[in-house]
Amino acid sequence: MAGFDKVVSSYEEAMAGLTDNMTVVAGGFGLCGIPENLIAEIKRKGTKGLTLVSNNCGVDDFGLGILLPDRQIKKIIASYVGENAEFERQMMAGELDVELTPQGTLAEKMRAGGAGIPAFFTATGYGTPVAEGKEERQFKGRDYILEESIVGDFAIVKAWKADRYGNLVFRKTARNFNPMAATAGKVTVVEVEEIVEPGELDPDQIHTAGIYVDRLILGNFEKRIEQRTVRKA
Amino acid sequence: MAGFDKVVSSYEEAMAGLTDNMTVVAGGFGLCGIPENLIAEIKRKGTKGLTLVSNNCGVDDFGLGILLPDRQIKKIIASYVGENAEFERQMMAGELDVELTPQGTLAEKMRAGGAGIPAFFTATGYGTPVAEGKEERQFKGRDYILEESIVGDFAIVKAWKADRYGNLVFRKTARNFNPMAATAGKVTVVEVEEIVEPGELDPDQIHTAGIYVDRLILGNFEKRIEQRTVRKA
Amino acid sequence: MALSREQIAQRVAQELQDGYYVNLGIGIPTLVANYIPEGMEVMLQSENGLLGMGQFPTEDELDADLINAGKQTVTMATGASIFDSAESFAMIRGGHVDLTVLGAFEVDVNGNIASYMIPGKLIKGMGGAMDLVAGADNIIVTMTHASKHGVSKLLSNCTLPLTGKGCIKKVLTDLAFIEIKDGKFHLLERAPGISVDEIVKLTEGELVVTGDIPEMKL
Amino acid sequence: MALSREQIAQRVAQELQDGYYVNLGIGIPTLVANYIPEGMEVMLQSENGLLGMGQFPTEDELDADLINAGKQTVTMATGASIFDSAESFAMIRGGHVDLTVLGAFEVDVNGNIASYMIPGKLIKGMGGAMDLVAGADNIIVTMTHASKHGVSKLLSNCTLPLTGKGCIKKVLTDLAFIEIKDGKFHLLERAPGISVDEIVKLTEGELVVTGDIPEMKL
Repeated sequence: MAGFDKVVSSYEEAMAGLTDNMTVVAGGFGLCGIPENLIAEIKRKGTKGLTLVSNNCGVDDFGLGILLPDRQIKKIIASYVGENAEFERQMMAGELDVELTPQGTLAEKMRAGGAGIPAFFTATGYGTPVAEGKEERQFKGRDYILEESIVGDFAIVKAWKADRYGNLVFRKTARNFNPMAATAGKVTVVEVEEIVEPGELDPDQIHTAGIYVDRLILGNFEKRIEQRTVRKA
Repeated sequence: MAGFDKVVSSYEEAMAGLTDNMTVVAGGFGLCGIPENLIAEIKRKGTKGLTLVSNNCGVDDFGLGILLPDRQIKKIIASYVGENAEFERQMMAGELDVELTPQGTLAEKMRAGGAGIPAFFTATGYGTPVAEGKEERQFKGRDYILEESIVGDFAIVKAWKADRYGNLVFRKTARNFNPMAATAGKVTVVEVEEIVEPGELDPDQIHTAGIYVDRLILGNFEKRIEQRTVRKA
Repeated sequence: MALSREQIAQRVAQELQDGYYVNLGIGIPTLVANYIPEGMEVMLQSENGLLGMGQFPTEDELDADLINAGKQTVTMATGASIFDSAESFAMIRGGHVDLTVLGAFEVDVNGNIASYMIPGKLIKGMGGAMDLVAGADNIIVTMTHASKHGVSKLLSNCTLPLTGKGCIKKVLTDLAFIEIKDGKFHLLERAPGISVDEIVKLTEGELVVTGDIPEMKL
Repeated sequence: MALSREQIAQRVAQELQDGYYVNLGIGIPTLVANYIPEGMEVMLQSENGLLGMGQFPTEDELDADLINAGKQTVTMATGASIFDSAESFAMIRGGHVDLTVLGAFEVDVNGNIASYMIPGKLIKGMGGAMDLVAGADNIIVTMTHASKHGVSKLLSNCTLPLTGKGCIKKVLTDLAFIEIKDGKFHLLERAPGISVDEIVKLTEGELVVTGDIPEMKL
């Protein structure tokens, strides 16, 4: 299959071209729906000086947290960064630059980046530390701040199913930031649990169109659960 | 069923509360995916002085065009308004105020209205008549203009299927502006071809969540085709 | 006696209405789900992309792909829908959620709220809290009225970095139900057995007490 | 001889590459789909919300819910996807479409394009054209080089209201293939049998002619 076939056969190939000091936009919320094998490949490559854009930074030994011990992350743009001792140490020691961004603003910055919108106004963060250095303006008597969009050199994404053209379907709350991340990378790399032939996915039910996807790889996933809460049957 | 049941049984009830001089945001592209019976109900009610926000204005005897003979429309915000003789007459006579808006900007204005974003920058329209009176600004060396969002008093929407909670599924290109319109009405009214019970739609495959929908009605649709193009089998 | 966490949740639950879409923050707000009045339907929004959050899963139902904003495994209620984070916050920022309940460190008479950061201590981030307070019209803040050392959390001016400015109108503490308007706290109800004097003593910001203040009914 | 509409489309099709996502405007651009080189895969974006537009339907396939941006009934190609208008223009505005082909009334040496409005005549609107020219890096404008009365459409300055400013780099007319850079037109190719002189005569804006100008191969 030529043309639109996005499938690559190795993680090395999937992350080829990622070099030091690049910006990487990542999908996932906590450990749910994270591109765990693409992250592991970044660790293996040893790429350094990265700016990461992700809602969270994983835990000590899983997710983006595994990039901390070798100091691969220079800066992270995230909304919530608890649950990680090494992260805390590096941040307190000033070794890691953390730009805290409200979760909705972060999602919208990724979407805007992918959609060619350089900046938008939002009420979120007005009058708070988030507003520092940002333009403030009233519309219809309400106060807003101006937020700029984000585009990464790479976007790393976890989807559930894809066809070979890179049309993606996500599953349950593993969707989260993944569809926006997919639009916001100059190179977008996606790992999935299942790859089907073009035409097998219902066109009405595709969450992310293949036009955003540059490379696609079939992975095996641990899918670690961060807060295992159950009730008796 | 209490609480989240959005189903109403008459078109009169569906459009109750619509009064003169209100703003109505409508889904549809050409005659595809238009809320044809909700439009017919507005004609029946005889509501006047309306501002309509819709990509097009129908044709002489179908779609929003049927609101023209009784002069129900004061102003229309649209991207393309051909194919309608009475429209042309009213516009040329200065009886109808037409605000031409690029199609992508129009879609984004509706989305932003529903998403609590009062304004955004876009390159679309920079240096053209659309930019007149709008703020211009450079980001990373490129020129953009500031566009404000739209919220309507009512939004009228056509979906394919819904559950009683107002969770919506659209079909093929009849989706178009409908999902954005659904978010951009203070009161959102949706007509559909089929209503199912809550739980029957796959939560992963719902296009518009019921939270946006105030009223839901089961309709019969003519679905007129504007440009019938076929090939030999 | 001061309200327990469960009792705070119970009182908040009385503010629910049939057909409400509600976002419950982590901690006490989460407990509100246990006190939804019988016969009333409420749909819970979880900002990681789920409308219609159900109860915790059984071992058999456990699914790593289905969590709430607190990263706990959950299930979906009948009629639930799933969406991405941009859409989730479009819903929140656009004011489509009927009621938001969340915790705080401090609130003040101008409706300011501080809830995400204590300078000098570890900074974990605001998550979705800034979006929630900026987007919702109808917010209830749940918190203890004062610290263990008797330092009021209802202030003339918040001392901690703000989560949102001028956005809080209702506060339910372990001692009182308070409305914020015109730059003042207004005492609406007191916890059973708690006197107005006790509340006044533990409220640093200006507190208006008009007429007899009823006890909460739980 | 001046190119026919079909020949213009044929020459544009030579600019396609395997794996390109392409948006074809109404008119001549639509005809490009008929000349996609064999063995090459190209996916057509229709801005009303379809990526992977197929051919016209048979009577049996006819579906009122499936149209293109020209409001014609169409089908879907294998691997197509459907999305809403905001998403469709996110795709376009975000620069994700590889090639856009559209018609125009005028272009000028600064890459300005006028294509949607003739003052005094009926104003139908810009549809998606302003978004397409602002969002795409790679645009080919197809048009006749001059009016029937010999008035050039390749100008020093557009006279009609603009659709976009400084966004056009390639123009294919019935007489020539022209690149726009550094505030000038540059003649790349001429239609078979058309002389450089004829093109110069019908080009009002400054036209750079460097060396021998090859004839187009069709």
